[in-house]
Amino acid sequence: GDVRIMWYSDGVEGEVLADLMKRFMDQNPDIKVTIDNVAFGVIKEQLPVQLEAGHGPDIARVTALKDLSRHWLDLRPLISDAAYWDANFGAQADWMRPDGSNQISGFMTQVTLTGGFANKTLFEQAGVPLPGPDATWDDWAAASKKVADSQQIPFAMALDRSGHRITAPNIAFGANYIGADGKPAPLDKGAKDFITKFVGWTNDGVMSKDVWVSAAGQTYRAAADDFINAQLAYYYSGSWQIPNFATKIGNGFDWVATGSPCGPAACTGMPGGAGLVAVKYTKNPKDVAKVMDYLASEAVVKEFSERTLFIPAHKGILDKGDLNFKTEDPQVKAALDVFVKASKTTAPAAQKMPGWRWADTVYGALVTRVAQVIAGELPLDDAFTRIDSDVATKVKDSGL
Amino acid sequence: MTAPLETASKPSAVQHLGAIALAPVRLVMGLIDRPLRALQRMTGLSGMAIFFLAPNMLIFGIFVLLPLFINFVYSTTGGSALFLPERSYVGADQYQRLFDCSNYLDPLTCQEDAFWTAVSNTFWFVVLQVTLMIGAALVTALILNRNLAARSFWRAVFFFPVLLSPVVVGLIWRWILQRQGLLNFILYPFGVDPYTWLTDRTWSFAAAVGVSLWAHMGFYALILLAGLQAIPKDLYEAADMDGTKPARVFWRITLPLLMPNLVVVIVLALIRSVQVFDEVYILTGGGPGTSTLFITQYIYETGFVSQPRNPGLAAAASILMGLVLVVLTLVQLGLGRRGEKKGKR
Amino acid sequence: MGQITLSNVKKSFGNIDVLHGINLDINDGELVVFVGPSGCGKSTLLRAIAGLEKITSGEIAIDGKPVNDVTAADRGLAMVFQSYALYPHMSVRQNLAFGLENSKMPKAEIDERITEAARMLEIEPYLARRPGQLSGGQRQRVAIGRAIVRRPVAFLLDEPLSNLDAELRVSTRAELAALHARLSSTMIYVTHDQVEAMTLADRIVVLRAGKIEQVGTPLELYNTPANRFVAGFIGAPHMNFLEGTVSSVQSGNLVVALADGYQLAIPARETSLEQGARITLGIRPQHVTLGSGDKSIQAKIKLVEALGSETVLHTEVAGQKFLVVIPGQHDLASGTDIDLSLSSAPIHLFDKDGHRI
Amino acid sequence: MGQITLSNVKKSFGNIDVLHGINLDINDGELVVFVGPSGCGKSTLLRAIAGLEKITSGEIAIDGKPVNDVTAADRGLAMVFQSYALYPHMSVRQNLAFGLENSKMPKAEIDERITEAARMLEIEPYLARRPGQLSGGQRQRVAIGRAIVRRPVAFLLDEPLSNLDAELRVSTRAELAALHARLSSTMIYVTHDQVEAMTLADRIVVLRAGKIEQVGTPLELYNTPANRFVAGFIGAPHMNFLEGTVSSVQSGNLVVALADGYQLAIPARETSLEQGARITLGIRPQHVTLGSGDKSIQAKIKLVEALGSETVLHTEVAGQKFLVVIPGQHDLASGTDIDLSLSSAPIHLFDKDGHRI
Amino acid sequence: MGRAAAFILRRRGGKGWHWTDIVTWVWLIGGLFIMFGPALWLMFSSFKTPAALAEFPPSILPYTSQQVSVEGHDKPLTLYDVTLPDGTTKKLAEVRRIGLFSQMVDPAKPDETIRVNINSRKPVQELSFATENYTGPFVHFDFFRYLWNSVFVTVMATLITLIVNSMAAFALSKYEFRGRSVAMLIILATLMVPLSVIMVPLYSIISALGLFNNLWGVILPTVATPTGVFILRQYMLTIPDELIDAARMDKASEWQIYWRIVLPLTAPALAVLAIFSVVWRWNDFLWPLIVLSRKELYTLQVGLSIYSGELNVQWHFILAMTVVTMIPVVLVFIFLQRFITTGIAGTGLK
Ligand SMILES: Nc1ncnc2c1ncn2[C@@H]1O[C@H](COP(=O)(O)OP(=O)(O)OP(=O)(O)O)[C@@H](O)[C@H]1O
Ligand SMILES: Nc1ncnc2c1ncn2[C@@H]1O[C@H](COP(=O)(O)OP(=O)(O)OP(=O)(O)O)[C@@H](O)[C@H]1O
Ligand SMILES: [Mg+2]
Ligand SMILES: [Mg+2]
Repeated sequence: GDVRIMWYSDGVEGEVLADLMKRFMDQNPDIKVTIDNVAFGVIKEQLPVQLEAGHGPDIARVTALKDLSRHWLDLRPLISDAAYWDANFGAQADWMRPDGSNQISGFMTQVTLTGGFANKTLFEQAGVPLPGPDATWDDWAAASKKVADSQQIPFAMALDRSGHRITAPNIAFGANYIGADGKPAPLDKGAKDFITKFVGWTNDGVMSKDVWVSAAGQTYRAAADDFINAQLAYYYSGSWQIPNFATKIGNGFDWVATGSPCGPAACTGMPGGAGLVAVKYTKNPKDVAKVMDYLASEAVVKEFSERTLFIPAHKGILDKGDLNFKTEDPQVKAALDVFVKASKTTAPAAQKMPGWRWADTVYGALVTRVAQVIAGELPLDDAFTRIDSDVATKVKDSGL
Repeated sequence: MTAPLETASKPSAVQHLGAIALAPVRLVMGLIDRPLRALQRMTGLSGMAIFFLAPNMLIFGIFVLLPLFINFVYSTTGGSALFLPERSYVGADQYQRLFDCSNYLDPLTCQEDAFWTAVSNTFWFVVLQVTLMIGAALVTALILNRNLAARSFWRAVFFFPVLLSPVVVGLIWRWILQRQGLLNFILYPFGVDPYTWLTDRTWSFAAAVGVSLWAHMGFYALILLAGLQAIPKDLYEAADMDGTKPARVFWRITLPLLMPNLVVVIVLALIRSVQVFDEVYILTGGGPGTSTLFITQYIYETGFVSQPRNPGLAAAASILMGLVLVVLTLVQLGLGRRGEKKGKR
Repeated sequence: MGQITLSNVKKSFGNIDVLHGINLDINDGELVVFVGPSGCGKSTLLRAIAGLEKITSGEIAIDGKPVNDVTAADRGLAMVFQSYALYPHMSVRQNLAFGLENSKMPKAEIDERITEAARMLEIEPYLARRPGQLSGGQRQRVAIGRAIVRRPVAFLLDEPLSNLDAELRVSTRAELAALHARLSSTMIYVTHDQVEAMTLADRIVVLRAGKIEQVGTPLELYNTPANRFVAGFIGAPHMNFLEGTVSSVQSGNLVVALADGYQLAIPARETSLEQGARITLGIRPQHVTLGSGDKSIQAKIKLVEALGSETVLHTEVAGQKFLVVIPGQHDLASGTDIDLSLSSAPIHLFDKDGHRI
Repeated sequence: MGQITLSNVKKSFGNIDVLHGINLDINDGELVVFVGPSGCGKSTLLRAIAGLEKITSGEIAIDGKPVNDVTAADRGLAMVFQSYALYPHMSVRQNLAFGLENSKMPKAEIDERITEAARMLEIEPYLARRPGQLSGGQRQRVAIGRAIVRRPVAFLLDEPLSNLDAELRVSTRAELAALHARLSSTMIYVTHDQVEAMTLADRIVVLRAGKIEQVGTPLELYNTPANRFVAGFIGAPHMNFLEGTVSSVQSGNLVVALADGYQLAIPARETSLEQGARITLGIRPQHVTLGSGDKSIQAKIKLVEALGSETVLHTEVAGQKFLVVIPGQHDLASGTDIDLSLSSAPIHLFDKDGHRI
Repeated sequence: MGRAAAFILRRRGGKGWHWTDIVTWVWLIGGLFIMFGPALWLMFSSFKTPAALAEFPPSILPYTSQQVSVEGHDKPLTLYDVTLPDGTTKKLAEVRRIGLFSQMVDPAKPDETIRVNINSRKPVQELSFATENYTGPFVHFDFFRYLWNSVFVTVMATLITLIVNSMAAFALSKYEFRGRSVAMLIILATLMVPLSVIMVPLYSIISALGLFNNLWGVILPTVATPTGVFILRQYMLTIPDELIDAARMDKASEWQIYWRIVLPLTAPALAVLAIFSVVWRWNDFLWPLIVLSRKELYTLQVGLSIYSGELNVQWHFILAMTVVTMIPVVLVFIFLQRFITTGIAGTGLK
């Protein structure tokens, strides 16, 4: 029968998938797979509407995995080898299933991890050594500042305008958003500490203010372009930037991935990523399971990851460590290796976030309010109370 | 009297094509005529009025009015579910929440501080943008209406931005205005230091106004241009004979007779500036801080982006916005009605 | 101050030639009437003088200064448009005031002039109305009013009285004449009304298909039309034309044979007519009397039109149409034969090209 | 087929009353001319009959059927608008064809009718042009053409010839008369032209300020006007009125004293006039002759207008304006005193309310 | 030349520069830069590689570094202008860069490597058009299918819009009937509703009508645009009622009056609305995105949107496709704008 996949792309992954599916259809002539390429906006805003109406594709690549989990199909009875799935994708299975079930909804096409990038050339030119793997946020701030001062660049560091991004250092500083009842807890000391420090940095000109003030509300803004143009010494973003840097920086300068700087509590990045899930409104669950089985098979996952430069979620592949990313740029390989390594040291608090229902709620409140503080519209203390009350209201609104 | 046979309006190739294309239309129109004549006999002129109005109203009712009504129902419900049956009735709670303020002049004292910030930003935006828009569109239309060489080229120049999608508009201007953008690049040789236009509250607001002006001015200019064409030429001749200065011709002849079309422009400009979103969202994202956060962005974020969504609150905000617009438009039309009557021959 | 000179003025719309080289001198303070058949170019010429229509070639000069490149607004003339061209969005009062306000006239004087013009044109009751709420004749009067309040150096009036009733037309005509006398401004006046043309004009210009046929005082044109066209055009009902051939030329006398053998002796001026030449006799309907006599012809009545003060007989003379106007009311039946006497009629002679002999 | 009955038709625009109860029967095939001063409601009445203007009260019936609620398109009339109202986006030919296409006439017949009308109105050369490219008179002819190609049961013509030159006017008038005779369709004709009214009309309706003053045949109105208004309105130039008082009433004779003591004896019909009653004498300018005699008065010439075929003397008699029309051209200077003889003049008498005695 | 200049610089009336002439030309030239400049820049930018797009400061024209093939190296090398320590400048090709220094060769003497500080070299730029921005999408997506869908939606929606709106506008401008002001008011009131607000209810209605994943589901909700009714109605108000009277006397039915008299005389406003409708429908994005979730049904704008990912937007493709998709609307504009200048309604009257 027909299987439709709703897919968005940040880079070449759409073409790779199309390639793989062509191969699949050659092997399974009875199944016709159609890939509906869409903008990420469609996945984020329109797919929920469709799903609630009981429409939707058969398979979709989604990031709001937990939020929409009640629409996912349980593949467990349909796939050929549930044990293989549990073994290799079990770590993230909880991110995409309704709380309290053991459903297999799908698998992560890619896991991402937040982390930093340094402009090695700038550091060299400034004669400042790159801080080591265990360097703290303060170390990086100090080093970058030196570089910025000597190289006359506008800002030393930047951190994407995103609640997800800022949560990584928050956790490193000991934050825990999750209350005892599983609902959001008020901001704790760890979070407040880092946010205070962060706001201080933006005021001092260490941290780029532009990216945070250049939007209102929860809008995502990245500082990647500044990094690409050598306007930043240090940029905290995530693994997904690697292909982007590879094409846009070229050999303009040397850059390195540094993993996540440490805080008092941990040295951790934030995991995330997109998952491929089956939708329960499908008319051909069997065929869907076949497609999913194929895409989740070790060889396919490996090929997919190698060609897209994505970090796979597949435990077996990661453990083997024989990924051979298809790139000629040694910097890319090195960077990917850094992230693959870092993914193994992610703090448990960070690991829990993607599977936590209220994560986006907290992220949203954080971004909105911290940005207002940086823009000078709100005192920091007010922001903390506002964040707490915003989150509380949302929880109340949802009627749960 | 020997007037030669008509050669002045020899049909051009385009007209020929047009005639061929029109032939089937003629036929169809002719065919419908007979039943419609019967209808007209039966119902009289007012019946025909209803007939002409009906198709529009039908489509309109189904695809605009009905959703609007549903939207109102939304505003009385709570929860994050998108579809009505799954939502709970909360009465006027959402409205109450929007109006929960201890001091209406200071948005930060409100429960929904973002809403009130957006309201005040939108207000100033509308005031500024609409005045400038009407002025600019009018000047452009007047100039394009002159006997210029290469008229179509100039028209295209001013209309061109309208062809661009808001996303592209926002993008181009962000690239122009950002710290290392084209503008700073161009200004640098003139001794202007690179400036971060978009992270300065005043400048980014001005940019939001300017860019939306840039993007939509051609639209209004075109409406006015068509309106200018409808003014009988002999009135200008009469004014010329009366020794009227161009400025006075404009104020006393052009403007009053343009009134029906000017009303369109004023009303549409007003409504669309209240609804401003896409290009500004791409351009400034509402920043810096919340200085260019407008109502539609608030509605969009509340209803679609934030987790969990709050469609009820978004609907309530949109209903409030609609109400304000209705009032404003009625005022406009009240003023315009006089003009309309005036324009009649 | 109001002398207008046209030198070889030509005008075409696309490839339609409308004016074929007009030469005309209009003196300061003169009242010139343009007459001519519908579509002959009167309005176009007026608009060209006004500066509303760019002429194709030639020159227009006002007071000796060429004005080809001067805009209408700067020529300082006033015009009554054939189509009125009233400002639809202004009240009658505003329509009248508009031109005056342009020249920054004090309000009191504007009011005074409007009051005067409104009284003169009998439009006082409508001053507050919009043109759309007026009758055709009322609109036309507003159009006239708009021109006269301006008191310009020259007026251009394009059939300004065509939609007025007889009484109003007479009075307005008289007012215009008085105005002309008082302001001594030049006036160019287009009309189709014979009475208007004859009574108002200092000189009449007869146009035909974009060319001037004759220029002269009204009685000059009436009594000595330069050609058959002018003869037929001036005078209502139009002059009768009888085609004939010269059958004998005696000193001081010309005998003309009409179509069916009638012979008519005409006292002729010195003439170079040959015997047998084709000739046209022109006789005005008013100069024919009933009754047989010296120079009489027989006619058959085709139609009788009683106008009250006079009776128009449509007759046939020698197979040609022949109009007779006799004063008073007469009980004549169509179909009867009557005798017409030409003894007191001045007879106009035209050669075969239509030129006056 | 074309009988139109108006019963107590009233029309107001807002609070402006325009028609005050019009009662009129127009017979099938009749040609009725509406005359009246500018703004008296002629066009409004015509538009009401056409169905373009909703009447405020009263009833309009065509062929006995009330048509108050019938739309203009279904009344089957044709109209020539005072403002022409040509379709600006259509060529002249299309303007003419439009009405015929609406009644699904075969193409060949449409062409034939257009050709005929165009020939008749002399607009063949302009068939391909748009109205905007025509002269005023040409537009007016197209407007007439648009009505006549339709051959409707009734024509409504609102000053259809006002912008045509004299010659064309005469010929078009004749064509209209012929058309009327041929189609025997009802015609309602509004005009300000005396000659048109007198020659075309079966009956003339004189309107004044929204009321009918008199209805009758042209000569009826001319010879026995019902009141001073009609008397003044019919006939050009208008009738002279002399105010006076009855100074003595003798059997068969009435002596009237004019303002400055003149005494005028008038043969009077049976009359109930008292001595001392205020009275108006009406004398048509054409009925006055020069020279002293039986009934003569003295006049002072104020202005002489030479029309060619006749001369109009504006004089003053007993301090009142007095017009005299004498045939031919005369060399009279204004300011001279002349004697006028009224011996052959029919004298109309009107009482102080203006009613005919 | 002189005549051409005189033609182009035609001025009001006769001789001399009137102030309005000056304003006109200032406005036009200013407009050329401000209105057209950015658009032109967009056009050039669509030929830039992703790297060049992200480059600061931006260039106006699409430049890339010049490459040379040098003997002994498999791949072409990038050419640089190098300031040598002795102050002379030379064109050298870069073999590789190590840290702050780069190894360079003179293409003429490929054997000799020179060590150069990276700050004293500058890439040699040349004009180059990245046509792959244009060709790429043709490979990625089913361009002609999307084009057809777009054309279908645009043409149908525009036609229906014009007909339905002009009929309504006719009724609202030329008839007196009960409920007229109410109808007008409703239409105006709904002008105020942004689509995003009624999206969810509208979506329910579309699904209920079975128009989901159907091009008509995109077309229908847009055709009763209040804007169109409003524009047309206001324009029709300026058409003299007397022409309609004349048509009624000519036995025209109301339908004929509508389409033979009123429609042609509304041509300028119809042209305006047609242009708008085409632009709107062609650029429509949000709504088709919701209704059309299958790629066979995608319109160009929806197809184009696939380059917007979560974390990365492939602007080079988007710009190139924006330019491509703009071509038809520009043509439509150029064709239709001529009808805007045909205002003749008044000329049929005296
Ligand atoms: N729309 C209107 N509103 C108010 N008054 C009007 C309107 N239309 C016409 N009138 C008035 O009604 C009266 C009659 O107008 P109508 O057009 O019938 O006159 P008419 O007899 O045709 O005059 P004319 O000979 O000048 O054409 C006029 O006094 C005019 O001012
Ligand atoms: N815009 C135009 N295009 C083409 N021909 C035109 C145009 N305007 C006028 N004409 C023609 O020029 C000629 C002269 O027109 P004009 O208006 O001057 O005539 P007129 O003498 O005023 O006639 P009328 O007495 O009918 O008003 C006419 O034959 C007319 O058809
Ligand atoms: Mg004319
Ligand atoms: Mg009238």
